[in-house]
Amino acid sequence: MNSIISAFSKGIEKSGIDRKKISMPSDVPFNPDVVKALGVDYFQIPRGRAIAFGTGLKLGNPSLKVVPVAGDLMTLGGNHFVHGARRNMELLIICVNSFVYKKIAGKPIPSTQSAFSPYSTFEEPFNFPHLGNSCGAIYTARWTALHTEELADSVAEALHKHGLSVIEVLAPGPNYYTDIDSIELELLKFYHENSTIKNNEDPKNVAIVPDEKIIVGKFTDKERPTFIDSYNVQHSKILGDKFTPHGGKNG
Amino acid sequence: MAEIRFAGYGGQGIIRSGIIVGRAASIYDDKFSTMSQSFGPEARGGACSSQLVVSESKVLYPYLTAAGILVAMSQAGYDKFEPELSEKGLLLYDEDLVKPKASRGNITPFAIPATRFAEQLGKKIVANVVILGFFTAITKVVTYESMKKAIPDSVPEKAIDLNLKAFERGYNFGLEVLKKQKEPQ
Amino acid sequence: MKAKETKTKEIQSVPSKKGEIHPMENLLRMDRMPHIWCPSCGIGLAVTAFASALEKANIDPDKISIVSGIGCTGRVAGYVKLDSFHTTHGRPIAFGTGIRVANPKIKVVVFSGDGDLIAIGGNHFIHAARRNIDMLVVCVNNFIYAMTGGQVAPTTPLAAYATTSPYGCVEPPFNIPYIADSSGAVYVARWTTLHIRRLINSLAEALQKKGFSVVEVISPCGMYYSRINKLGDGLDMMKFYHDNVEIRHGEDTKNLDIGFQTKIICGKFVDRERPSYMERYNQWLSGVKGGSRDEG
Amino acid sequence: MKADPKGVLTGSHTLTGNHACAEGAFAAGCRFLGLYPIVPSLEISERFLERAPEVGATFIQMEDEVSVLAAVLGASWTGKKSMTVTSGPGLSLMMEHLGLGVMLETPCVIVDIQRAGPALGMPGRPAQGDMMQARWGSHGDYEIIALSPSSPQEMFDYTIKAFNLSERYRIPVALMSDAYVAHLKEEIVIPHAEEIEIEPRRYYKGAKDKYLPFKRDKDFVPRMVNIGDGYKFHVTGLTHDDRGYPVMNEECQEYNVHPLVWKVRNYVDEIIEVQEAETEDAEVIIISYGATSRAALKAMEQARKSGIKVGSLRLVTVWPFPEKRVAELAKKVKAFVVPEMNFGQVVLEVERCSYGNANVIFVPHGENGVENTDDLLSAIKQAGQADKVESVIIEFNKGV
Amino acid sequence: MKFWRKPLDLDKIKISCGEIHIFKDRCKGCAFCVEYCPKDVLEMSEEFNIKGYHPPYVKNPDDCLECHLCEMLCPEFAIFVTLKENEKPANVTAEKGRK
Amino acid sequence: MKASPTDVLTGIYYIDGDVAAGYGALAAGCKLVAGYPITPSTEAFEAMCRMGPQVGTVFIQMEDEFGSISAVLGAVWSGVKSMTITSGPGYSLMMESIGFGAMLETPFVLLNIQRGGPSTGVPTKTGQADMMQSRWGSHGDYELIAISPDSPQEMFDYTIKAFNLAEKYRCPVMIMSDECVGHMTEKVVIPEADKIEIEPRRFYKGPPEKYLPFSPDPDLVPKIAKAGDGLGLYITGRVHDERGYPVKNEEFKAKYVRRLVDKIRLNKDKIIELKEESTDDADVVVVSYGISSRVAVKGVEIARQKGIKVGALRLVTVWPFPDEKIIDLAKKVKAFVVPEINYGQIVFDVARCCHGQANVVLIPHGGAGVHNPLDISDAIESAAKEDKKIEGVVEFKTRLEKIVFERGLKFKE
Repeated sequence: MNSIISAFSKGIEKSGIDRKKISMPSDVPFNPDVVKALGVDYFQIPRGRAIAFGTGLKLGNPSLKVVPVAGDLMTLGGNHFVHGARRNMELLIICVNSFVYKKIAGKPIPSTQSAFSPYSTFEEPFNFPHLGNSCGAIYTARWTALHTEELADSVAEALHKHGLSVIEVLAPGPNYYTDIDSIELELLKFYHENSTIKNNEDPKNVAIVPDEKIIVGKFTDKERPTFIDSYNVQHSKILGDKFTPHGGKNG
Repeated sequence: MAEIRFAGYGGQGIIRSGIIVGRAASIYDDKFSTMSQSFGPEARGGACSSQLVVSESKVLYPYLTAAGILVAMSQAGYDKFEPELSEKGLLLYDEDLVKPKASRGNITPFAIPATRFAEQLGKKIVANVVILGFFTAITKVVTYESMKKAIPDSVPEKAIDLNLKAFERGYNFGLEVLKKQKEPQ
Repeated sequence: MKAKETKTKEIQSVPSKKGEIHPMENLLRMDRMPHIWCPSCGIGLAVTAFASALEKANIDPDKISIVSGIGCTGRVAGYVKLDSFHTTHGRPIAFGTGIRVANPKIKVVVFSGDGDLIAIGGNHFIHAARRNIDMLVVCVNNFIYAMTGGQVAPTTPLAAYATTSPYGCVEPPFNIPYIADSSGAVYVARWTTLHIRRLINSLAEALQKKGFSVVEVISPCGMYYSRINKLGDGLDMMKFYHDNVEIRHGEDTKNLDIGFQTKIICGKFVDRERPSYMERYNQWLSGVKGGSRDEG
Repeated sequence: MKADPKGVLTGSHTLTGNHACAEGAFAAGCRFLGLYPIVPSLEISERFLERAPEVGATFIQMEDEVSVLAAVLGASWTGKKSMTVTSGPGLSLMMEHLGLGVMLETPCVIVDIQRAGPALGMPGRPAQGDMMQARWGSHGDYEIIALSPSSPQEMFDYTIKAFNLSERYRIPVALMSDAYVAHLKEEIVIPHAEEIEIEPRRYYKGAKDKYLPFKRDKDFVPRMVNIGDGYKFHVTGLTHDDRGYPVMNEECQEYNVHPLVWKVRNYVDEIIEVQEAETEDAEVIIISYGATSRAALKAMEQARKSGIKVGSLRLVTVWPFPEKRVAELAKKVKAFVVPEMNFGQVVLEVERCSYGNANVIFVPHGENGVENTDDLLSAIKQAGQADKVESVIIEFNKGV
Repeated sequence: MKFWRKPLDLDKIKISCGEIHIFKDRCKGCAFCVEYCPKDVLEMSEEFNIKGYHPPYVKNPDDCLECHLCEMLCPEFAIFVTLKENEKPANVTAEKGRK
Repeated sequence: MKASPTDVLTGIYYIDGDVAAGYGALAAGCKLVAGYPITPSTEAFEAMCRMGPQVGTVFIQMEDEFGSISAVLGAVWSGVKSMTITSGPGYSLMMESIGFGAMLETPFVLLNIQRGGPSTGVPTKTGQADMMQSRWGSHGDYELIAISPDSPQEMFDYTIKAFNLAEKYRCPVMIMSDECVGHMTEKVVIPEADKIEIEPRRFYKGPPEKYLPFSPDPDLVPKIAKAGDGLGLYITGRVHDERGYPVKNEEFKAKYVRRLVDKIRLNKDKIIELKEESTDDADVVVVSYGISSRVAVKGVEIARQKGIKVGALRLVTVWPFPDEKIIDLAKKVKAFVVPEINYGQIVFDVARCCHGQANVVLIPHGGAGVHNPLDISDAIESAAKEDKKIEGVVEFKTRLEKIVFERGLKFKE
């Protein structure tokens, strides 16, 4: 988790965006000191609601950069994710994907502490970038927690995108309101060793399959009008002068 | 105090009828009026009715205790609400859509081919306004002038003329009916 | 109303004169007719298609359970004479999952609308597809929330009007087959209510499929969607389907977006095999204890 | 009916409250668990999953708590006794389907391991802040049964009781435990299967085409059938008549919903279980439930030693609330002392049912740990000294 | 039925002939059956049914070929088709093609 | 502070309660409305969608009720006033986030147009059975404010009041209306903007490094901030200290969660609004709220004609409950009669505060309609005649109950 945060911080640095304008609604508990170091506004939200909360933040004040961090996003918050992507709300979603895989590249992997994963052991996980892409996300990428440089670049790039961007980060993470105890280095290393970078791969093909290497990289990068843009355009068209545009691309 | 029920099926503008009369009464006639609606889940074709209480003082009980006037635009509406019409009540109905039973008590029935008139005017949808004209002439719960002011508030701008025409048609027909009724006596 | 000029007033119909009943009646709850759907609504057609498909697929009606949510289409469960559940808004898939997992002998059919399944139930939809729960989802898409009076739905095309988008919809709609495909559904098809024979065939095929099957049925809403958008009534919508539908089997699901009054691509898009939830479950179970359950 | 031996792990075991709950469920015949993991209820699911294959039970981990309860209701209609386990935030998400369960009169058990709230609160820390929520949390009118165990043995026993009540009255039953009891490890004794009484499901047995899903017996409880048995029934969350068909008018609302309340309110005497200790001569009675009743008993002993006549009334069934018993006792005693791990919930009921005959002293308990009886003892002393009945709840506050 | 080319065994082909049953009070007047009947057998009437809609009536009962499309396209389950016992030889109807 | 003239749609209208509430929210300066359509509250959301863009209020129809309320919470923390609109089933879904809002001391307004329940119940008809839910529906301990208007004009007025209370006490405020009021169309007068008093948000204005998001003022309410001001907010739904940092200590919990309930309990007198009528010399007092209170007046009139001394107490704010008022009245009157469109909710609180000094009669009603005024007058009459003290709530047997259960229900709608 710490490596993600430092990569994220580096990403903000690279993007040149004012930290004060960044809000992070998250269902992952962050240490207050970490937040202080990041210099952002942080909200710990009930599980799964980070994106919906972020939607409110962004709509209330379009000049904010909202970065929802989602721990077990794809369970409780799946709906907010697909709809956020459809609307193209301008959010950068960091999805910390920490579910327990049984096998990767044919090898059993060290298990995390929790006996539960967000999915039962015999279930197949989502192909997350593909799902995001199919709902309309304009930027999808996947990295592991050890691809810090790439992750930072991705964050910097995505922070400048107008629309819903999603970066999936594979990392052992906390679930269920428990605290972060330690990061299992072993697992991290394992992820790193068993992944291969394939930028611009069709998201259709990047499912995490038990016997194959994890494909990481940037998969989608396109343009679409954001919710606020189309809101303004459509209402100006119909209402004309009666309508005052709301926010706009950069607030 | 007048307690009025408009009954028909969804899509006939039953609720809008209630709103128009209520608006005429409370905004232009300066009385108190409360309109409440009841409808089934279906948008069209379901039983639909609106209840309107017009009073000189604040309306406390928002529903009808005994309907004094029933405006029936469907057989189902008539069958359902005729029994609650008070003995001295007035019954207004569309003669093509409602086949009334033998009248009871001192209920006075008044018939109008509202839907047919509306179809003649070009739009079946204004049948309710035709019947509102008829209603105004017969019941005098609201004044003709107030109704003429209330209708344009409640319909899209393009349709104002047609609606006013429909209203006149119903109103005049109502006056005729009243005249005819008086003649034999 | 399409009253044509004719002198004939007497209706030359032969209603049940030989004691015959409508062929659907043994599958429908006739004591609840007439149903609540508006004139020229397409949901009745979807029900007809489903009932016909049930006969065609030759499935024991006792072993089918139909679950609906809230909304116009949500009422389907109440009219079909099967073990039927009218549940809460958005949750029929979750409810059906419980039925299916607890008793794998029951085939679950979820019959509901776009707002129910894709808006509030979106999460259950994608997760059930991912798990590949063995059920057939019939999603009747009329582009709007009709039961509550015409609010914008996640399927309402861009710039279309609805009561909660009084100046035109600002959100792009979902491409339901695409999202079903990307979440892992094994059978995905889309038809309009006009393509009734193909719809029946497709539903019959999907009923026999093992795994999460989705059939999207584009249906006219003659009361709200077409009225607010000035598209005429249900019949005009049907005519529109007639003129603007293109059938392309096996089309890549990403090309299936529907715009406002644009071409609609219909067909069967996905038909694949994936181990279903119960298969994986049993596999896991056999690994644990040796014994395995029967897959219904 | 006796329990199915397959699920009964007869013998003496040392188990946590959570594990005992899972064993109780198996013994009661529960064969379906819908779950979504949440601290501090995890161990119940873990135990259930571990033992499910040998017992022949099924489970599913759903995507959220909303769908969990939906799945449990669906499973219950297939004939399997079903339950779910959760904690505060999860229970909040289940509120919608709690209402559906009531409306469809579907037997199921919801185990809530309470933790400190509101919102995320303090995961893993015990509290009793969901008591009112269990009773009033869903929209619309209904009655519900809630039990509150105070030890692992009771977790086992009352899980079985919860299932029995659930089948008997066709109603969701909440087992309101807390993180303290859930994680407490004690010895429990699981009897032989034939010693465990199980309430069978009340099935309809008549002609298939005559089945009416909501035709009530004399005790207002309708009979059930299973999906797939060919009854072709329809049920709906809308207000419905005996056939299960929606009828949406005032009369049917009365016809449908009033019995939902009656079927519990008219049978409170059968449902309610309280445990009394030394109430005969008591001047002060501690009313408690769940984990706090352990402290209550301890405080009672200590107070008795120092010469105060204290008794204890322990609510096993918190809902329906034992109005009559509290009213009777109120006439005999000076005061009730109510320790709760919240800021005043069940104490309001005690106040209501004492009809101005006794003081009600509320002790927001648990700030110093559940087993600490200091506050409670001081409150009892204070209660013993009062000479007139106050018209409000007296809140015990250390500072004062 | 109109044939592109007269089949050789035309006199042997028998065309099924349907009888249409309408529950007029179920009808909500959507006109799907009228619009999509391949043989224009049906037409909307002027009469109001109990709900105030114009139901269809069978204008050309002899043209029905028992294709069941009206039955399938009726959202109200208000119309269905049965097979008439006397099947007509094809050549009788061959002349009466769709206009 | 006065309302902004651009937000206020001054004029005389003939609109229903839903729409009036929507206009009220706009007048109160609500700048974001997030909703999900549910009968019978849709008209309010539709009205705001229609008028919102013209007064600079953004609307968004979220994917579900979880989304709506989360977006509202987010919007509040971004610095704007915000509300959501729902009805029974949607309200149940929002329970988790209502507790979250209370924990974060987020000022927002929720309009609940109650309908017949439980579950899907009777969507198009009225009910008052979510009253206890509004107080107790979320897990854990919290307090909030609930208001119950009884006419479209009040829907307008009290929506503004709701926003003002929310800002003043930094807590969720529920407008617990019902279908009958929501769909009741009456004349509504919207005054000029300078006649509308608006409570400004209590923003923190000191130096950023000194800001403590949960450090209370003397009235126990802390100052609020907004995201993006460089305050480095750390806001969590866990039990937190003044800084907002999570704590794991029971004592802290006692201190901070306690303040959540105390800030309402101790400010009760300022929050509660009641309407009393001839309670001074009354033998029987009718306690009611929302639409029932309007219908009750009719019953009271009938009872008065029979010479019974009957007063009426209307709870405009239902939560916090006016304990003291009932305790005082209980000493003076013979009985309370409580008509509610449910099978007993608020009546239990009335009974609680009576302390056995007055009898309590509940007139139940399952919903899908309002009380028959004759039931109310009969209940008043029999309560006035009763000389015995009765423990517990007496349930009055209504005409409807007799009809339904004595004649039996026919299987036809």
